[in-house]
Amino acid sequence: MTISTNLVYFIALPLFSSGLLLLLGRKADKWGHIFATLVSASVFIIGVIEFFAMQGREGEARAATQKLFEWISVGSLQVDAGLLLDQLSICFVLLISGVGTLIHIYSIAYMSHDRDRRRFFAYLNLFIAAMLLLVLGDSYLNLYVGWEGVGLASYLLIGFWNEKPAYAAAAKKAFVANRVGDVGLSLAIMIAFTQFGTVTFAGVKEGASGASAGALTAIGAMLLLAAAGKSAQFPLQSWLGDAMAGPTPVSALIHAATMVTAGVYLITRSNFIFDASPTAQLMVVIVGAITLLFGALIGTAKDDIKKALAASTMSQIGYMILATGLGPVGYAFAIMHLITHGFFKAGMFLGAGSVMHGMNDEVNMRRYGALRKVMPITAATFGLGYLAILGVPPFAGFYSKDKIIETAFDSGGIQGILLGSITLLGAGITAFYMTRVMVLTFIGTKRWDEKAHPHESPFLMWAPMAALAVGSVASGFLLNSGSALVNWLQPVVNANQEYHSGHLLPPIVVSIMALTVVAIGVAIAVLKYRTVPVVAPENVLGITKAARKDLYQDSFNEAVFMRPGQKLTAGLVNTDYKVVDGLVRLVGWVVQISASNLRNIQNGYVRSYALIMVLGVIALIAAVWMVTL
Amino acid sequence: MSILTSLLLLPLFGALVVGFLPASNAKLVKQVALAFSLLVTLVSIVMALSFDRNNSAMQFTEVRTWISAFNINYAVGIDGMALVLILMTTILVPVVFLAGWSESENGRWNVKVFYILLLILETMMIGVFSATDVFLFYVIFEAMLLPVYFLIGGYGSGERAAAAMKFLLYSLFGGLLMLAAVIGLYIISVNQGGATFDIARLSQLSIDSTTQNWLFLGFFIAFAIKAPLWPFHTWLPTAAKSATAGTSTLLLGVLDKVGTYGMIRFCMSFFPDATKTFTPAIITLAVISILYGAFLAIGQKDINSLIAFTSISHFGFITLGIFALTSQSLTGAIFYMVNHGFGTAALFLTAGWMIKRRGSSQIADFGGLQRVAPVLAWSFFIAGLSALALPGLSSFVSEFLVLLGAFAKYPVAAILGTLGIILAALYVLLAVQRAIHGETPASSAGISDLNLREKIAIAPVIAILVLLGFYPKPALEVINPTTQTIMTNAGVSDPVAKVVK
Amino acid sequence: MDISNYIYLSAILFTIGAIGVVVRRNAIVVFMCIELMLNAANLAFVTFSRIHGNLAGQVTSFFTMVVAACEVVVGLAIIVAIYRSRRSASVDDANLLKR
Amino acid sequence: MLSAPNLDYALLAPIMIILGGALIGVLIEAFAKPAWRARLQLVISLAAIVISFNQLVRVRNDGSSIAAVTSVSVDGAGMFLQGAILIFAFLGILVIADQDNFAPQASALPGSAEEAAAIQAGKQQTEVFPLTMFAVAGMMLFPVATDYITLFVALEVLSLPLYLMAGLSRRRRLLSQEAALKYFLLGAYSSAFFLFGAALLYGYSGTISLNGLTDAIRGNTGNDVFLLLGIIFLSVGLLFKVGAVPFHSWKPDVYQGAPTPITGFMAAATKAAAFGATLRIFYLGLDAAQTSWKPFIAVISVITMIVGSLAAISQRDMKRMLAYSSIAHAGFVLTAIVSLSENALSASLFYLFAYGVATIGAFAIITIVRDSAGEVSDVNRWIGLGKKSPLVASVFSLFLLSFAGIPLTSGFVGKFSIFSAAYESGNITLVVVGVLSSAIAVFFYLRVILMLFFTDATTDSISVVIPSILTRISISISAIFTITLGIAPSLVFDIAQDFAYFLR
Repeated sequence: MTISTNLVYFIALPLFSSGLLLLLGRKADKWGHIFATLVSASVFIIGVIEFFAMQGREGEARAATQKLFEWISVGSLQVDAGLLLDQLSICFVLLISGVGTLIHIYSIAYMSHDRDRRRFFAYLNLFIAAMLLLVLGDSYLNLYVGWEGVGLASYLLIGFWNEKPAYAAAAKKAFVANRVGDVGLSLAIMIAFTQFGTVTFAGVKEGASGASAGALTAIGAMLLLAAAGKSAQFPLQSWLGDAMAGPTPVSALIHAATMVTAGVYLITRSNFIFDASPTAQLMVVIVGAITLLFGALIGTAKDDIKKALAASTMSQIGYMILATGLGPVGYAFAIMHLITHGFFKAGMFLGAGSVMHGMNDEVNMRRYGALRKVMPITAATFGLGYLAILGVPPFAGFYSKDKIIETAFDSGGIQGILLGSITLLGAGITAFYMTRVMVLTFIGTKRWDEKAHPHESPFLMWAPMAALAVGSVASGFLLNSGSALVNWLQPVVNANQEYHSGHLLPPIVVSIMALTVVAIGVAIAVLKYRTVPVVAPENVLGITKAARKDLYQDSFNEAVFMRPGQKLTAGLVNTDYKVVDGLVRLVGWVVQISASNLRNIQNGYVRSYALIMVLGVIALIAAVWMVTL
Repeated sequence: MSILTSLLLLPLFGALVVGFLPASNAKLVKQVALAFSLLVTLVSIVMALSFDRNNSAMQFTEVRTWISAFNINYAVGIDGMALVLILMTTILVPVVFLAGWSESENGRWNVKVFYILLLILETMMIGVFSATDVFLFYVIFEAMLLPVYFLIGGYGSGERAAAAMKFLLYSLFGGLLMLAAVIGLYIISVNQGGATFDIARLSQLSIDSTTQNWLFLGFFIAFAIKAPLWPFHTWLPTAAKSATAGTSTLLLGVLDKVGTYGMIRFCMSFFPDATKTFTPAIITLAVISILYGAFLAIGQKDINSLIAFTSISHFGFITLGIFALTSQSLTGAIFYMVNHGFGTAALFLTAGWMIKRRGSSQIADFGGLQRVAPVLAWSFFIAGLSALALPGLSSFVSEFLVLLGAFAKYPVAAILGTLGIILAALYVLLAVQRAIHGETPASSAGISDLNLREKIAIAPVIAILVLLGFYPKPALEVINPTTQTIMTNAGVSDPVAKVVK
Repeated sequence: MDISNYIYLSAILFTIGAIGVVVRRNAIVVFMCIELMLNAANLAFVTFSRIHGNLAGQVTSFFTMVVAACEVVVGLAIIVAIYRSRRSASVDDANLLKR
Repeated sequence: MLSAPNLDYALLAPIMIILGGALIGVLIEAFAKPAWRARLQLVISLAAIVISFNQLVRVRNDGSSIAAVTSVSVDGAGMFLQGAILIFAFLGILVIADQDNFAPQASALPGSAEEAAAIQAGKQQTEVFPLTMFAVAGMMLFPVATDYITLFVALEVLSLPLYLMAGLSRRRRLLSQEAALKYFLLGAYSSAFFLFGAALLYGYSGTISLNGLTDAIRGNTGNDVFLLLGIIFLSVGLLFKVGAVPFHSWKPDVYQGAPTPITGFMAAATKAAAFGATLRIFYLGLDAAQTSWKPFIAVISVITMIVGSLAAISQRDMKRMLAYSSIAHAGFVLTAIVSLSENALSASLFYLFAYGVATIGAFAIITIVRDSAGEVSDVNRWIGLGKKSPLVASVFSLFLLSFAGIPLTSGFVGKFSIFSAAYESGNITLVVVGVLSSAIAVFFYLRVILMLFFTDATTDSISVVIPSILTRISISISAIFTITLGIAPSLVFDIAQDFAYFLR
């Protein structure tokens, strides 16, 4: 564990710049965005330097830590504001700052017409700072601060154009859904503290071996709930579709590359918990599988290009979560798929952004068609991303997704077959809807409405897309050559057993099967979408209708949570008034009534006063007489 | 004469000086009052600096006989908990003066009376936290209600007279119950080695369990009314709705803390066994308050009662923290009291400004403030974030400590409490969405942003919320010794971690 | 004839007086009933003095007679004043002060 | 051989000085010129009071139980109460001095030509001063009397002048005369009960002195029936004077009807004197038989506290409301009697003094709140007084807060000491009822304060007339007492504790 002093810059720089831009207000409008991009770039450069420095160091000395100050120390709870940069977090740092910088550059052009561009860049830097804190925190509590910081940043960014009430509601929905996940994370921390007396990763890792199975499963379940909340996995996935209300660079950065992968990071980071409790791993796998299919099905029916890509993100992350549930070897492949997905999905989102930019913010794909002639570069970069996500051999997706399908099969027994076939089916459906997107947008006949006259986006927009396209082509090969990533992550996730042990099916057979399924998907899509009606047809299969409504996830949430919640609130408001306050007013009323009755006894006649006195005396005599008897 | 007594007498002296100023010159009155409150803040900071961190006994103590017949004396002294609460009070008062510059104009009486009442209230607020004689505490605890009664009734809005009356009656009823308990305690001390009202000696008394339960209830109900716990809370929203922003800040920010402070200082140290018998019931009440307050906050139409209900939910957290009795939860609860003071101050003051600008306190009447008054919108947003305990702000540290500490002993209560943070997100973001986001309706187009004075008023509060969030060490360092002494008095120790490394 | 019979007599007189005050309407008659009660007490005093053989009771009865006289002076003055301004001595007419 | 009874004139001097003052007052009434009469009467009575107080202070340490053979025992508690009554008298007379409260010619028919002539001529009968002085003498004798004769005589000397003074009000003469009639009939009725009780106790114990009664009870010689009935009938007389519940009906009507200065004086002084005698009788005379009378006195005290507080809530008239509050306070002091401890005695002495001073102040304020037709005591007409004359309103609120027992006022310390004495002697239920009834009482005090300060003044013109210098002195003295006793009660509390002893 080498002690380094410049980990703090990862967080301090972007935080400082975001604070500066927000506080300076209008004055920073001219240079605000440039400054923010430079800060993000400098963080990336520091990351690269740290990466090479880490490679220079051997074995144990690779991971670097830095203790900033003692944050909370109460009784046996000692929490320092400490940062940890090890093999796992450096991957994330590079991904976040790299893709982040590219998106900063892209946003300079994309948001050029927006009056509040400075505020947008301030929020982006805030997000970068929070995300880096999340991945660099050395204890669950520091991670939690980054975790909610990222939630806040995504709330601000989704609700950037909050003058439209729908966008403001979407932002609220995202934050509240994340908050449900955060409950899981805080409960996990509490259980960990009561079990191990500490909340740092190292401490929990040490204690994990001695803890009871029940406690470990509980922590695992809670961590899974947190991951589901943040990475939009089943059952907390309803907010991702609406999150597209934010500007496209936001969707690219947050809802494709970085934030939604936080859940995968959390599970990988707490691998010692999941390895020690098989039930928790089973839960992770089930959630991954369900979301995988869930996202894919929704993707097939969405006409809004961004919602389609969002659904695809949900299903791809389902793959990663499923991979993390397949035991030590799965973690590495999940991270690999995460990195490759970061490249090609961000690239595709930026492509979609440049298409919308060209078609003056038209999102309905049925209004696109044959854009490849007019926007060749966007078509090319989007196409490379498309090939990558399909898993066509030379591209990145092939290396990462196939490895996941392989490990799914290798997990053995009926579970292996079941998981393997689900992942294969998923790959097929992904091929279908991605081809649908490609055909509707770039190929096919022109279906633009009169006003639209699309044009290619400026250099500042297509350059980052090109860079990401290169990434989506090369990253798979580089990370996989000589299983570089697996060995690199080995000390963190101790994936030391030879992952070649007992294959259910030889890897080559699995890849062939995957390619055939993909081919079938592509074919179906091409045949189906030769002619595309501008208005979405009504008489469609039940499944498509359901998929258009996001498989009724929103109506389910409303029916189960929202409406009863509102009724309960309204009910409580008037019971509070009637019952609780009523009781108080009742006491007042009773006192009032008895007071006025007492008043009437005083009727003004001397003789009745005398009578009261005599009755009083007689009562006294009777009482004393009884007492003395 | 210890610095504490001089701190107590300073605002009183200020009230006297303000008394002699010409009522016509409102500006002068306000400036003098503000100057005195700042002086008090200065003195309290000097006191805080000279406070000895690692000695958990009472400091700056001073004892003078008052009523010799009952061995009642003017005894003051502060430990970590009292110091932190006094500092909160002395910082909040100048902020309230500065923020509510025009609050005193349209009242029943002139400006002078407003500031005299506030300065007297400040003396009593400091006094109530520093009294180490139960009788002195009780006298201030009751007398404190009158300035607030006149402030709400005289300078409030809406049916302020009824709200003031309800507030006073409710607290007085609690106070009278406590009087019976104070007398009981005194009599027991008479039969056990000399009549005394001194806290330290009273906590040594051995009381049989039934009397202890009754006395505990006498104290506890008075404090549960003061810091509104679930069934006794109905006076708070009406009072908050009618009072001016400044008065409700002090009412919720400081006065209600006397309730929770009392639970720690008196209920726990005098009646340890009764505390154990009643703890499960109180924990249930606390959890109900958390969820009930949150649900009702969601359903509120008026912005002031929304903030009031959020405070009821926060007081549920504080009480949960107190009665879970682990060092994390107790320190968290005390730290929570301080943070809640600043958080509520920020909420009420910004809401007060919004109401003053818009003229109505219904949330529905606001909209799109972000475009028209960004600084006001941002400060309300940050205040809201502190209410939903966003990490990075101080309320997260305290709320997390409370829940973490409570989990060790009462897991179910802690889990339900943690669900509360979802509801917190809901009621804050719903209010923010209605008031700040959305289009700017024509009616609130002309709203002006915060002027310099208001910015200066709110800046320290937000700075404290952020600073204590990132670096809570100075506050926690002072509170920890008090928690240890309370825990040892109550004969309770922290549950040890299950897996011993 | 046993001396204690006088005690019963005085008790009876006292109760008659007490009931008289409650039943009768005319102020003068009410006042007379009060005097009757006082004299019943006198009788009791004298009888007890005889039973105990010391003179304290009899001395007390002198004092009560004097006091009763004063009461008459004051009482009649008030009743006459009421009568002159109201033309009626009935006790029930005096019920303006009520509730 | 008959030996002359040794009368300790030094101890009896205070009462005699007051009686002297009263006699001189009667002479002045007869011979002095009308113009001079009012001022002369005032000077004489104030002088008598001051001299008597001075004498009382000089003899304060040598109390003796045989001041007048067995009739009078001037001991600590007696002297404290005599001092208190003198202070109340002093303050009361200052308020009584404001002449236009009283009818020019009491005997004149209301509204008759005769009366109109008397008013023109400015004839102003001032017999109210000697009457007050006689009442004060009676009140000073009552707490120190130790045998039935002196008790009964003192009771009558104290009550008869009050019956007359109740009928002297200048405005609303009918109400005033009706109050006098009611007070007289019921007063005489209760003294008859008192006398019959005394007779029965004499029958039981054979002597007419309280000490003899105690020995008889201890010796258990007499017939118990006489003892029990005697105690009941005796306490009827005392409870009537104090205003305990079954015997309280006269208070609201008489307090409303009588002229306000007299009501103020009566509320404070009669209560002190009556409780003085009750304390002595129950502490000295009947403490051996406490098992029989304690239960019913406790029950009466509970009912008195509750009814006193409850009935006051719906009152429209300020004086009636204060009457019910004085009934409630009687209930509190009764708890001290039930506690029968030395602390309870000192607590009740302090309570009577603190409450008395505040009552006189409160009623004095009612005298100065007037409209064209004289005094206004309808509570709804007082709305908005806080705006018109803030000082008067805040002083009145101070007195109300003292009645309610809010800390930093004398009432609070009184209540606290009474409740702790009651708690100490084990009757905790009384403390709880006391606390609850003061909670209810707080409700109507606050309603009045709310009306004074927080409701806006309506049109009808009640205005606070600038009080005469004397009333202003009296109000300020009582206000100062109420505040100082609240903040530093040990000034009077220590005296009360030193004087809290009875000599057999």
